[in-house]
Amino acid sequence: MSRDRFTYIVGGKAGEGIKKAGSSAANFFASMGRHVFQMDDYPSLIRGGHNFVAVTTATREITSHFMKADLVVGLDKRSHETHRDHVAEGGVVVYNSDVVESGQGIGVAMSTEAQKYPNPGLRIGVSGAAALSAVIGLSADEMAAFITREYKRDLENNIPFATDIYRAVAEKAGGKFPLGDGDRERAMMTGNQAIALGVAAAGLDVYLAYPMTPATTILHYLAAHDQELGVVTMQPESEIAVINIALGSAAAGARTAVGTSGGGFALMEEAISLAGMAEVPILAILSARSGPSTGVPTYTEQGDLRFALSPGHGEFARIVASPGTVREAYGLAAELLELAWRFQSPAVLLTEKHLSESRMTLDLDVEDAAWAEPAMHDGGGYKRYADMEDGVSPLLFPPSDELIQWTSYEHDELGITTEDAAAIARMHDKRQRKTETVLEHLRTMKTVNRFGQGKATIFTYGSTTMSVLEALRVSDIEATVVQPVYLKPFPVWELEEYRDANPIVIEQSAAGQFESLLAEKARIDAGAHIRRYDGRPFEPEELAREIERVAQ
Amino acid sequence: MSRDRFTYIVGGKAGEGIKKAGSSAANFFASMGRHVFQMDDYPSLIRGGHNFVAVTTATREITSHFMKADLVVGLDKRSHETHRDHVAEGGVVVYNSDVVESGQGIGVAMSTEAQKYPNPGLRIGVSGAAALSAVIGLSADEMAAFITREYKRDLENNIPFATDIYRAVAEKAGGKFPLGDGDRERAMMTGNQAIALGVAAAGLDVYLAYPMTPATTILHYLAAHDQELGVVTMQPESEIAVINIALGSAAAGARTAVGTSGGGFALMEEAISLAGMAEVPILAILSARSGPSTGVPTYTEQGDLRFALSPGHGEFARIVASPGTVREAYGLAAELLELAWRFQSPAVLLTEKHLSESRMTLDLDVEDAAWAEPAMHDGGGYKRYADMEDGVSPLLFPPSDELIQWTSYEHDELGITTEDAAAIARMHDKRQRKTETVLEHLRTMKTVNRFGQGKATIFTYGSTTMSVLEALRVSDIEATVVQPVYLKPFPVWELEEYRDANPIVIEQSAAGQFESLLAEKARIDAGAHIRRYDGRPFEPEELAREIERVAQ
Amino acid sequence: MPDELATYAENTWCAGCGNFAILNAMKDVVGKLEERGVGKERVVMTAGIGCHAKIFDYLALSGFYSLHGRSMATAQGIKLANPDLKVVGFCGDGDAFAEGIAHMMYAAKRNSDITIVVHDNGVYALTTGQRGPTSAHGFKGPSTPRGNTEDPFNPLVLMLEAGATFVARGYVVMVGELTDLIVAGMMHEGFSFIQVLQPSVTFTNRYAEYNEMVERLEKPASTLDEALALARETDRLPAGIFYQTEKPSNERALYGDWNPVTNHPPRAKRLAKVKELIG
Amino acid sequence: MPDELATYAENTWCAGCGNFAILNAMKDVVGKLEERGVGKERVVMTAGIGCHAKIFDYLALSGFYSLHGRSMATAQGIKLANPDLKVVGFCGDGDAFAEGIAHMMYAAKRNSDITIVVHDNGVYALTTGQRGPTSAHGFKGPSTPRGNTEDPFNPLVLMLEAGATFVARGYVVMVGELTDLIVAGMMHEGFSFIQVLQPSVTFTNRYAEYNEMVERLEKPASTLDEALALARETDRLPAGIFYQTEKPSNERALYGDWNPVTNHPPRAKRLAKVKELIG
Ligand SMILES: Cc1ncc(C[n+]2csc(CCOP(=O)(O)OP(=O)(O)O)c2C)c(N)n1
Ligand SMILES: Cc1ncc(C[n+]2csc(CCOP(=O)(O)OP(=O)(O)O)c2C)c(N)n1
Ligand code: SF4
Ligand code: SF4
Ligand SMILES: [Mg+2]
Ligand SMILES: [Mg+2]
Repeated sequence: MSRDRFTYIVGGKAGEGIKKAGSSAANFFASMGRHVFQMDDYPSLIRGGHNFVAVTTATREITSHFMKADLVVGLDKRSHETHRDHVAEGGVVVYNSDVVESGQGIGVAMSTEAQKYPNPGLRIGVSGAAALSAVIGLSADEMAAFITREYKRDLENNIPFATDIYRAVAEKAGGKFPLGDGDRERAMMTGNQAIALGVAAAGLDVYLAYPMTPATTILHYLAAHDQELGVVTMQPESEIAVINIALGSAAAGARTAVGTSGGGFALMEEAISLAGMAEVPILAILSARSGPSTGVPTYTEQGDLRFALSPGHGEFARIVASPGTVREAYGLAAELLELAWRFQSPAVLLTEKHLSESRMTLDLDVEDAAWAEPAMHDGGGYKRYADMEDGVSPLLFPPSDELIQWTSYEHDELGITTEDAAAIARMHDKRQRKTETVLEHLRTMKTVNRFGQGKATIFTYGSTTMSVLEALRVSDIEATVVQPVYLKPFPVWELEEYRDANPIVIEQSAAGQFESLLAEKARIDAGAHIRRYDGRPFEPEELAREIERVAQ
Repeated sequence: MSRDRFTYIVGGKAGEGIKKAGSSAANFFASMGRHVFQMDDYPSLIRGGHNFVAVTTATREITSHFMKADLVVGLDKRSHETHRDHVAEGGVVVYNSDVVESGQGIGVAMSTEAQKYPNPGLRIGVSGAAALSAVIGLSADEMAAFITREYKRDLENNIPFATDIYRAVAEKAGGKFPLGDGDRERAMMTGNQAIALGVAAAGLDVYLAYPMTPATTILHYLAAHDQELGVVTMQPESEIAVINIALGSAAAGARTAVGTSGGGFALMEEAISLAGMAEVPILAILSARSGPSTGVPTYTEQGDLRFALSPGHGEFARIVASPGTVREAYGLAAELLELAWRFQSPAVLLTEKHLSESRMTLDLDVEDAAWAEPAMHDGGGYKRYADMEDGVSPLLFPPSDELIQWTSYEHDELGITTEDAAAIARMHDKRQRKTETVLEHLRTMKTVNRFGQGKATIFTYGSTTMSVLEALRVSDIEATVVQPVYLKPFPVWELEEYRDANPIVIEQSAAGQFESLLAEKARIDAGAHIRRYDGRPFEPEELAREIERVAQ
Repeated sequence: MPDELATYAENTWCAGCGNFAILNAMKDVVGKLEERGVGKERVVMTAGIGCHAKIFDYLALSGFYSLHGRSMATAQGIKLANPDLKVVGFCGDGDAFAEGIAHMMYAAKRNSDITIVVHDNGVYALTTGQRGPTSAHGFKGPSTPRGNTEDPFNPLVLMLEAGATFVARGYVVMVGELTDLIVAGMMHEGFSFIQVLQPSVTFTNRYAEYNEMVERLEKPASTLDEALALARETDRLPAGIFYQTEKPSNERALYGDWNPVTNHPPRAKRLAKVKELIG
Repeated sequence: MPDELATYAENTWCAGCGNFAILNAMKDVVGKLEERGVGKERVVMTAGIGCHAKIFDYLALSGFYSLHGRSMATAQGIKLANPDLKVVGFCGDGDAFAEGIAHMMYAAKRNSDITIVVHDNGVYALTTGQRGPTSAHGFKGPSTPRGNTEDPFNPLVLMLEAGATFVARGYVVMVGELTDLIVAGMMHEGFSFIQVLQPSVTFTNRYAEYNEMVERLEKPASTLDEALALARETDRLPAGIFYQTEKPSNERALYGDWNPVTNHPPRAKRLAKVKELIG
């Protein structure tokens, strides 16, 4: 029963090595030259509970996990009960017969086997790799190689343990889903890795963050590679410290970025307004989770859209964009850092848990990244806020014999505080001209993605783009998908042709924020919409059915 | 040269008693049964610089200061130079001849006179009352009575000093502008006093604030009258402390409000989202100043509109309204506290320095205030987040035998944390239904003011309403003025008739935020606009000319 | 009492986590408070965000599950609104001495009559183990892979210096003592601070070390200086009440015998006052 | 030197304000730093918001006029980006010990190599005289018309306990000494804290009182305990360096000899590294 697309779901308690079970499988598929998409679903806890990873692979591009799996491995009772029905027709279910009484599928005494080795609790996750190896028809040696490469440590126990599990599964379902090789091996990364690499590629010098899911792993990744990259990372005492230290850093000439989720971003808003007034280049990464407030910290949602569009009080240029795929996140992160520096303005990369923490193969040209390089002042007579026609004053950093004064107060060109009516209006005009300049610049850029061609028009954005594209791939739906990458300024000039398209608007929001944004900014009224807001990303087959339903 | 409308501008250094000179004049006019509008213009400093007060009075309603004055009194050189051209045709200019060499108008040796008494620096402001008394034809005794009532202290020096000044002015311009009595004496207050009294009238128990111009005087006023009113006031360590203490206070059953300006409100956003999730009734007063960032702290602007509409991350009901006049501020503040409690949601009263700190006479019926009274739970089986059809769960406060759990996490009906997909969606649905309920309720309320009748349609909001109304009063312009009081939800149902009105949109913003809001929400595209953004409120005669210009 | 104080929430702490002991102690605290005339209906809790904060879901007491770093602000608000309530706030070390350090310092400064229990595990546990305010120099976490470059704060010292009128340290292995400390803190009128040594078995498993070092402190120091000296000890870790002193609480200082909630006026009365002010 | 360091901004401090002396001291500081090999072009300042902060407009040094309560965070950012700069941050007492207290505690904890000068006038001056963190109990201001109910913080004690490696007190009447203190603070590698007794003639005119109480402190305490004891004195107010000790600065601890700004890589080099990581 060879299928090109193959999905593997492995579930168990946090701390049992579930993430590893998922990522090792993903790595293995990637090593075969196949495309892979890995989605981690985990609650907000450290040990126990119920985690699962859904990994889908194909020899064609793939941009979503699936919830109908060819192989379901449940390491504990809850996982078996939760996921046994996620098996696709003809698929294989493997469960831990030590903890499940009357399971459905192939019961393997995983706990009993694990007890034979030290640290049984840590070992059990290796069952996943074993079962997978059996089902896709690896030989015992191939399996051992797989485990050696992925687990690296404690192989003298891991391999014999895995072999036991492998045998038990192979007996019943060995080689049931042989997988063909793909065309070539690709890099694989999460959205947060792509963002981290993107900003690094754009010349980042300093990254500051306070831990907050789902943005935290950007900090972890950059901290792990700080010396290699030459990026300084620091975890200050709060998000307010993060953003204010960041603005100081940027004003001293360091390409600086920060990352957080909604609650932390909220705390940064006063300083975003400062960046607007003082004209400080700063990139803020806002990775949303299910909200409002603390919400559901490890689950996904697109509920922060409007919030992200108007951070900070007062009037100044704001740039907000959201990547549709992990691949796009790399280039967009770089582009936004570049725009922040080009326009000395705050830029926001809005994304969601689903993109931040999902992992996929991609074809990445590292060169495909902008380089943040400010227009520097030359010669004497420096004025920080020189009233340039395009609203953008050249930069200069200390040490310098010139006077360089950044300020949160309304100011004259030199940066001296003013309360004079004409001077206030003049600086407002300058900032408005800059806003116009940003808009003009965006007009020259690619700000909207279009995919496919078809009678129906679908509008979506952010990580939901990945779900929509996959839904189209797995169905007969013919549709044009339009994905605005830039959300502020909103690229209405690209969207005029859709004025009467009555599109289907798909987003992960209960309030339909994207739908109303489209209606308000581009006067494109939705013909129908599909919304999901239970913390889970869309599942492509379900989504395809929904699209078919509403398209009628 | 009797005129009904009379304007008095008095300027000098901060600390010289300029505010007092202005407010005492305003009080005096009010005591004559006249209408009064007093606008204080002062820089961000404690002593020195240049302050002025513009007081206009008439026997008809008046809703703006004017900048063409019948009497201009300059206590120092800068004031004379700044304001001598603000004199209306036939008006009187009085200046301090001790500090101005070749002045224009009536020079009086104020400093020399003041030197004859102790504390000459503090005394000089009394010149204003003296000059005014002379010009409006008071007798020396009447002047003494005026000063006695307004200055109260140190009369043995103040009255002889004032008499000297009075004589000098009376000699040249005595009785030039006799003022008729008005119909009856009215209360007079600033917008901030009206707000403070409004929330008190609605049942406020606790007011928390960290000083920030132009919201600070709400705190001062309530602190000064706390025991009389039975309102507890407290100044915590930061705005974040303010809002979080406030949410605790409200959750324990106290009607609670907070007040700040843009920067402080930005810091409160994380907790506004918490109020959305936990469903805590809270009223936040946001009084804007010229921005962004620290901006021009003591000057006015309507630059925080968009920022005020989407505070906090995630999706929940937000209520935002802005009063058009000081009179309206009283009732609206009460109404918003009531709505916050009715819907257990954050409500924002958005206003600006021009309303907060301007002072005017008004006809106030104290009864014209809502009373915040929550729907309380009765009996046992309490669930904080009972899934009611209208999305509004009854309230209960400790001490109670019932379990009352408020939470920032996504939760079930009892308030226990959940990560379950169906439970998450269910609570999102509940909050969405509440958003709908708010909308339905607003449909039954007066959410839009309309004034006058005329071919032209003018849209405005907030404190600019006062300027626009006055501009129409002093011109021949016939126009319908439409002022949305509620800005979120935006009362589109009231505005359909203006779809093709091509209105003139008037606001104090460089970016035209209100104009774009109208276009986006109500699809009313402006035919023309008038914007001011130099920190100063519109001047009605200038504004009238502008309206005439664009109306053509 | 325990059953009545349990909820149906699934407990998701790691087996062996020090938080269990705090939960158990709290259940006993409620009983002991009842013996002292403080009924459960008057006991109100708040929590920050973190592993520690899950206690909110597991304990059937009314309260407010607040934000990371704001538990002590929320707690102050509850007390301010209704001073008849006994308010206990649970905080993590990250909560209390990073995101929320300003509120801690001020709760102590103004002597707000609340009790703050800090579950000090020396790490940001729930966010997967980053260094926190009380992490040792050199502590390796995912945001400091080469080791924490900062020295830890001493929470007891900070609270003593900020003006806390009740300062104590407990240890999760000494549940009885911990219970007594929390009861004493809650009965104390004014700001009570209790640092609880709470090993995270996953990230900072210091049971062995603490078992060696923790020593029962028999009685509070009689002066602030002595208390500070005790708090600075590093060879042994005294557990008990370090310091207790009397001072009017914030609420009493602000409004004496007033109670904003129970003294809430009827409308007519309030309107009469407003009318008076308008004159 | 003074002229070169003046700007055209109109000075709007009240006549007699203590801030003038700090401005004058700073002008001398720049000269003295130059003598020590620190050119003016390397001296960078930050300021919060308040009367004190207006010094930013009056002093012709590069820098960042930041937000209320964030001057010390901004200053840390500048230093982090380019450790070759000498960064001095001006703060009000409200700035430093209310809105920004967390940043102060952490700047001290991590020993960030910046110098913070707190213009301590015991009041929120620019916002018209509300009580602040160092206002006396009973202080009457427009938000506390019956008097401040809180006891003041002792800034020196808090900074000593938080780990500041240079702690000093100056007085605006002793301009020469103040100059020397700021120079010493700026030459110190690590976090330097200088409390400046700065009477506000308008709100807290304590010149007479301070003139009586302030005494020159001849040399720093040799231990933290001694320094704390000095800082706690209330009968007399010692002015001088209370404490100074050595410890790696935050910046050095984080990245040694690296300099994020001057070591900014060329694009090709950075892309090569990124490529390596992607593998
Ligand atoms: C504003 C904000 N920032 C960050 C977070 C993410 N966050 C949740 S818990 C936590 C720290 C937990 O550490 P601690 O307070 O010590 O609690 P523990 O988990 O160790 O019990 C953080 C940073 C958040 N919820 N809110
Ligand atoms: C976030 C924020 N809150 C409040 C303010 C208003 N504000 C400006 S200065 C100040 C306090 C000033 O006190 P302090 O720091 O002691 O400075 P001083 O004026 O006494 O020198 C306040 C509260 C502000 N600018 N920003
Ligand atoms: S991670 Fe640590 S603190 Fe959190 S539950 Fe596990 S042991 Fe307890
Ligand atoms: S108010 Fe006080 S601190 Fe401000 S300038 Fe005047 S004297 Fe100085
Ligand atoms: Mg912790
Ligand atoms: Mg001060």
